[in-house]
Amino acid sequence: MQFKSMVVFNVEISPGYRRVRLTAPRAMLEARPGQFVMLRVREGIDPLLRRPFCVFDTGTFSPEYPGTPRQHYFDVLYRVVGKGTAILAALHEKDYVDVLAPLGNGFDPGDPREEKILVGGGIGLAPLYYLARELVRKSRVTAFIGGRRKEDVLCVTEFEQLGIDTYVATDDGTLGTRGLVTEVLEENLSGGEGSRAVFACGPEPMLKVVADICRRNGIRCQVSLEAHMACGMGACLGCVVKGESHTEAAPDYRCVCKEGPVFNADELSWE
Amino acid sequence: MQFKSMVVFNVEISPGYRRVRLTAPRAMLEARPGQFVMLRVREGIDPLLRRPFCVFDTGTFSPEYPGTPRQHYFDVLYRVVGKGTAILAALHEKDYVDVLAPLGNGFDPGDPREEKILVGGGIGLAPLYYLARELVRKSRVTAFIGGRRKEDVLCVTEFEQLGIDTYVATDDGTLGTRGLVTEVLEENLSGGEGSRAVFACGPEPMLKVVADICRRNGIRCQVSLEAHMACGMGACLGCVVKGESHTEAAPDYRCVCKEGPVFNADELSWE
Amino acid sequence: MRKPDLSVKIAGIALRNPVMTASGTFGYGEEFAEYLDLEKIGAIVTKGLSLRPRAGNPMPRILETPGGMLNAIGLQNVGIEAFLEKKVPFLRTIRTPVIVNFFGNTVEEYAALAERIDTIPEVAGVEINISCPNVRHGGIVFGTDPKAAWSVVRAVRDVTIKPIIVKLSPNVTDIVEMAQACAEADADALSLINTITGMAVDLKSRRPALANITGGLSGPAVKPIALRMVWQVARAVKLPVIGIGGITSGTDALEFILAGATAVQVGTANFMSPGASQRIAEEMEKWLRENGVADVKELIGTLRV
Amino acid sequence: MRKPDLSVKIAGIALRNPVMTASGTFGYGEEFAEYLDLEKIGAIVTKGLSLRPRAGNPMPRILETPGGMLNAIGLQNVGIEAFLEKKVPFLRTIRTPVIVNFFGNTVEEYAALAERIDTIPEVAGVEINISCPNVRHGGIVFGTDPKAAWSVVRAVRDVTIKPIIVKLSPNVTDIVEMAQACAEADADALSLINTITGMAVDLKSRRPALANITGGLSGPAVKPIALRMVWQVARAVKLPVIGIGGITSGTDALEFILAGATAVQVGTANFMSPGASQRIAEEMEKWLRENGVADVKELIGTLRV
Ligand SMILES: Cc1cc2nc3c(=O)[nH]c(=O)nc-3n(C[C@H](O)[C@H](O)[C@H](O)COP(=O)(O)OP(=O)(O)OC[C@H]3O[C@@H](n4cnc5c(N)ncnc54)[C@H](O)[C@@H]3O)c2cc1C
Ligand SMILES: Cc1cc2nc3c(=O)[nH]c(=O)nc-3n(C[C@H](O)[C@H](O)[C@H](O)COP(=O)(O)OP(=O)(O)OC[C@H]3O[C@@H](n4cnc5c(N)ncnc54)[C@H](O)[C@@H]3O)c2cc1C
Ligand SMILES: Cc1cc2nc3c(=O)[nH]c(=O)nc-3n(C[C@H](O)[C@H](O)[C@H](O)COP(=O)(O)O)c2cc1C
Ligand SMILES: Cc1cc2nc3c(=O)[nH]c(=O)nc-3n(C[C@H](O)[C@H](O)[C@H](O)COP(=O)(O)O)c2cc1C
Ligand code: FES
Ligand code: FES
Repeated sequence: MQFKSMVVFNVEISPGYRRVRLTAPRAMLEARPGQFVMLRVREGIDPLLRRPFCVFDTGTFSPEYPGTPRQHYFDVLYRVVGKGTAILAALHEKDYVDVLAPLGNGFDPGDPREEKILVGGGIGLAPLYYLARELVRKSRVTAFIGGRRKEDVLCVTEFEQLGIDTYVATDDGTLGTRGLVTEVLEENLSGGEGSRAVFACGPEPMLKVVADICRRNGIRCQVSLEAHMACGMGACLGCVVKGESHTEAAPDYRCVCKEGPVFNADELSWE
Repeated sequence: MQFKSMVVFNVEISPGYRRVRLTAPRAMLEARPGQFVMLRVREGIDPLLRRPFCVFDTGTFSPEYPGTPRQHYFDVLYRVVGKGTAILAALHEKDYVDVLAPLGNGFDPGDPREEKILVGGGIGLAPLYYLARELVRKSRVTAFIGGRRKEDVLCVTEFEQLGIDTYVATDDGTLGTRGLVTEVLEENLSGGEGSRAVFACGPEPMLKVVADICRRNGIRCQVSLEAHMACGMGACLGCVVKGESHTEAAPDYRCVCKEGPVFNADELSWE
Repeated sequence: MRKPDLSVKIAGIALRNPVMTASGTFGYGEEFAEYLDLEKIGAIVTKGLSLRPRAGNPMPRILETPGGMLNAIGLQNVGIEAFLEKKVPFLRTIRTPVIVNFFGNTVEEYAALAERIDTIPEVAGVEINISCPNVRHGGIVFGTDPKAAWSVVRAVRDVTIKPIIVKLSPNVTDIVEMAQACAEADADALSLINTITGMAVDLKSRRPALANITGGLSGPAVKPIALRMVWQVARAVKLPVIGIGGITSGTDALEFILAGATAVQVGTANFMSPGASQRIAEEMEKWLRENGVADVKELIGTLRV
Repeated sequence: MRKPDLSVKIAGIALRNPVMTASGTFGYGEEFAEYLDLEKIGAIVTKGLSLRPRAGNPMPRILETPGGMLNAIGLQNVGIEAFLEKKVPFLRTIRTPVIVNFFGNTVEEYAALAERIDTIPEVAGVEINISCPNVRHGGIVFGTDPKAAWSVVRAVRDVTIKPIIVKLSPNVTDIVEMAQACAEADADALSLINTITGMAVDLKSRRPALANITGGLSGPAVKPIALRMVWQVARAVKLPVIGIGGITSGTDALEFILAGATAVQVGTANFMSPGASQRIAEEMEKWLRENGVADVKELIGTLRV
């Protein structure tokens, strides 16, 4: 669907990272973890294209105005990297953005009896909190959160509040283990037992390693991907990734926006 | 000069017309009536070009913060017509714009013993109030203000507060005389005596008639013109008007931005 | 005032209004069904089709540029058989003309595909893409050489009775010469412009920003170039013209119509807002009503120069 | 780190940095003296000059477009005599190379003017404008026909020892062919792109928005097209290339340099901010410093494809 959203708040949660709350119609509460939105952050031609962001959370609150009905919202957790996110960061309460949502497929929560393992790097946390909220209702959940420095490790408190075992790693050791989150993951996985499922989002090199670890350990792994997007609905073919059977002669391209952004790691060609 | 200005206030003064106050360096107080500024109302490429506006007023105020020095400012009176002015209209207190100023030549006040006659149509009032403030110090001043409807007649109170005889005409008769301001002007001029000087700004058809009236009555007439501008400093040659001697073979083009925006009416070719 | 008449006929195809969607920017229609009423636009032009499925270019394929975007999709498409099987069933359900944009690597391929499309009753007309700059082997030469264009159009003409629209490339010195060649080969209409070849560099990696190195520029940035070419072609050639390039509003569309276009196509604007094409048609209607124009056809080519 | 070396040599002219101002967008330098240090930029290219003064086109002459602007100044200029008398005295006072952009209606006019300019010691080099789309009689044919371009350049070559830069038009199918013709005629460098022919319509009056009907498109909107052409030419032709088109930042300038340009010109950006050219040179220096590049010349044409 397409709707106009009002900014409820827009705050910095860590240097360079912000969380924006946007009003939404009721149907937005049914967005699945891993689905995303396309935001037009300003009218006009600069920026021209919408910007894709994961649904970080959804919910309902009571506005302060007496007698007004409860208001539905969704949150976006974002990193300020370029023009569009800078404009988003400068939006004030009561400013409007235009939204296409919910888009994409979302994560498959799988069998609740599995142990659910979340792996997020940097802003890759964005889709995992909403997923965690759903998963903890029925499953045991563990989270592995990585970042370059302390400031890039997001939402640890939120995960812990959900009662999730949370492991943290930073490249420079300023928080948690010094090293890659994938190293911490691998260590823990090798010790574990029972059926497990991994859900990962983060920079491509990280996802590649996670996919590899899961393959070797025989664990089903879902990854959430990013790609430059124009339409967000499978029409422009700008956002494809190579599927596992891809060859020049028998192309197997998948749209990240439509067939993703979540893929089973073994459906993809990791080159 | 080029400087960044902070918006002090930005208010509607009549439906579709606004006045914005912008902080300025001291040198801006020396801007001459009739000079203009080029505003970049927003960073980025939309809008791409600066927008030209007359200096409506300049002055100094004391900010509310204790211990801060007095702050110089200039005002712009503007009509919301398109993209750039809409963005300007949406600016809040404390937003910034980038300014080139003061540009152009400004009015020549002439001999103080002359009677000074101001003729403004619609937003054409913009440069005349600042001029009037200067002229009333030494000369008798009369103002003729026209507009399509009541809402388009600007600043009558301001002129009257300067002690200026003010005549008003509207096309639809909702304020002052019903008819063209030039008709009211002509009537009054034919009755008058002594040496007089006319200063006019407004839509081109109005200026043409004013120029014609003045020519017939032997009165020196200065007009302030508008033209689409890119540079504002005589470099792009985008803003020219034909001088009175213009021919294809011996071109006589004048830059509105550099040699104007104020011209003696008899220097121009009115076709 | 009465509701203005927005209907136009182009190449014999009756459109309820002049707003079509541009090939490659609207998928196969279905993708956008949630965001607008597909029966409120003039026609749907589907993604460029080839005989066999095509992989397209490696990633990244798109990039935002000032006021526009570059794409190097490389004409990825499902191929004619999958089109028939998977896309036509939906298109059959809507009462809006469907125009199939297609291309080949050789004159023979163009003709073979046209012959195949000729048998699909759901297709109101074809748009020959002789101008896609992202295909290395084929396409491009046809789009910049009048003789080659003539051959393609004539070969297609020989095998189909469907109305033929030829989509012209702007990457030429003289667009009128290209238009005339297509007219001589018996095209029914011309559409222009396709994308302009451009390029972007990623300073950080010191690499081209698109894997294909170059890509096609589209969007509002190209509108002045498109409008100029539409005006040149419409004055010089008898065929009806479909104006394309940077149209994002009813005003934009009407400017193309004054310049000589009979209809328009909306491309990049579909990405800015998926309901853009319907909104543009509505804005046109509003303008006609407010300006007392009873029939949009009265405006075609009436620019006062 | 040491201050990076930004100096480049183009057509034998030593520039302190690669940032020149583009003809027609920087007047004769003097107009901008208040807003930047003219001795902090690489070179000044003056407004297109002709033998006799030229009136230029009627108004309106300029219009903002999405991400760019159209101009139809029509090469209004003071003529060579007034240039010598009124503009050179100021230019003499600054220690920044001055390059004179000029044009004629015939090969003979080009040669006559070049001969005259050859005698002005203050002029470091000439830029032949074979590409202005706003002149009806002359210019345009030279810019789109390789043979005509060859004749003009050769005629100028015969009468001047000043370095010759030829400024190419983007309104062609094959820019490389044009570049090669100029190289064969012994040009010393190429600059590209000039403006792209475009058009705008004023819906209210139903007239062209520019009195000249068409105008030249410039500004950020054209950058992807300019970059593509610079890349094509720099790869194919031995001459040094000056990149022009939509440059508004140090990053933009460095992108052109990676694509093969030895220097750049800044045009429309001067209108966005009169100090743009100096700022761009400073941004380039900053980038080089931060990225450990000691000499800008190391980057020329090093795009990894
Ligand atoms: C499905 C999906 C979900 C995403 N979720 C989030 C999220 O929840 N939080 C978050 O901070 N970021 C998220 N991203 C990345 C986010 O879209 C980009 O950071 C953002 O588009 C950058 O825009 P910009 O204008 O600030 O940067 P610029 O670099 O100025 O953008 C230029 C162009 O490149 C595109 N682009 C740049 N970086 C990326 C990227 N990493 N992925 C896709 N396109 C990019 C932009 O969309 C734009 O078209 C997601 C991306 C995808 C595809
Ligand atoms: C010397 C001078 C002084 C001016 N002083 C004032 C003033 O004090 N108050 C005021 O309200 N207006 C003034 N104007 C007119 C004002 O510049 C335009 O209304 C404004 O540029 C419109 O911008 P826009 O983006 O809202 O309109 P758009 O129509 O979106 O603008 C599109 C382009 O056309 C140009 N343009 C449109 N209308 C005009 C116009 N009338 N004159 C020049 N360029 C135009 C814009 O600058 C822009 O480049 C002045 C113009 C000039 C030349
Ligand atoms: C992502 C994308 C894909 C395109 N694919 C095609 C195509 O398959 N066939 C074609 O003829 N044109 C294709 N085009 C060109 C458009 O149909 C249109 O001619 C061009 O984008 C200019 O219009 P616009 O500025 O409104 O986008 C494509 C354009 C884009 C942006
Ligand atoms: C107002 C204006 C006037 C111009 N006049 C000339 C000229 O006299 N001679 C010339 O060779 N190019 C002229 N140009 C073209 C510019 O020098 C430059 O090639 C073009 O604008 C592209 O660069 P930009 O995008 O940085 O503006 C002019 C451009 C503009 C906008
Ligand atoms: S973004 Fe258009 S197909 Fe995915
Ligand atoms: S606006 Fe450039 S010369 Fe006047």
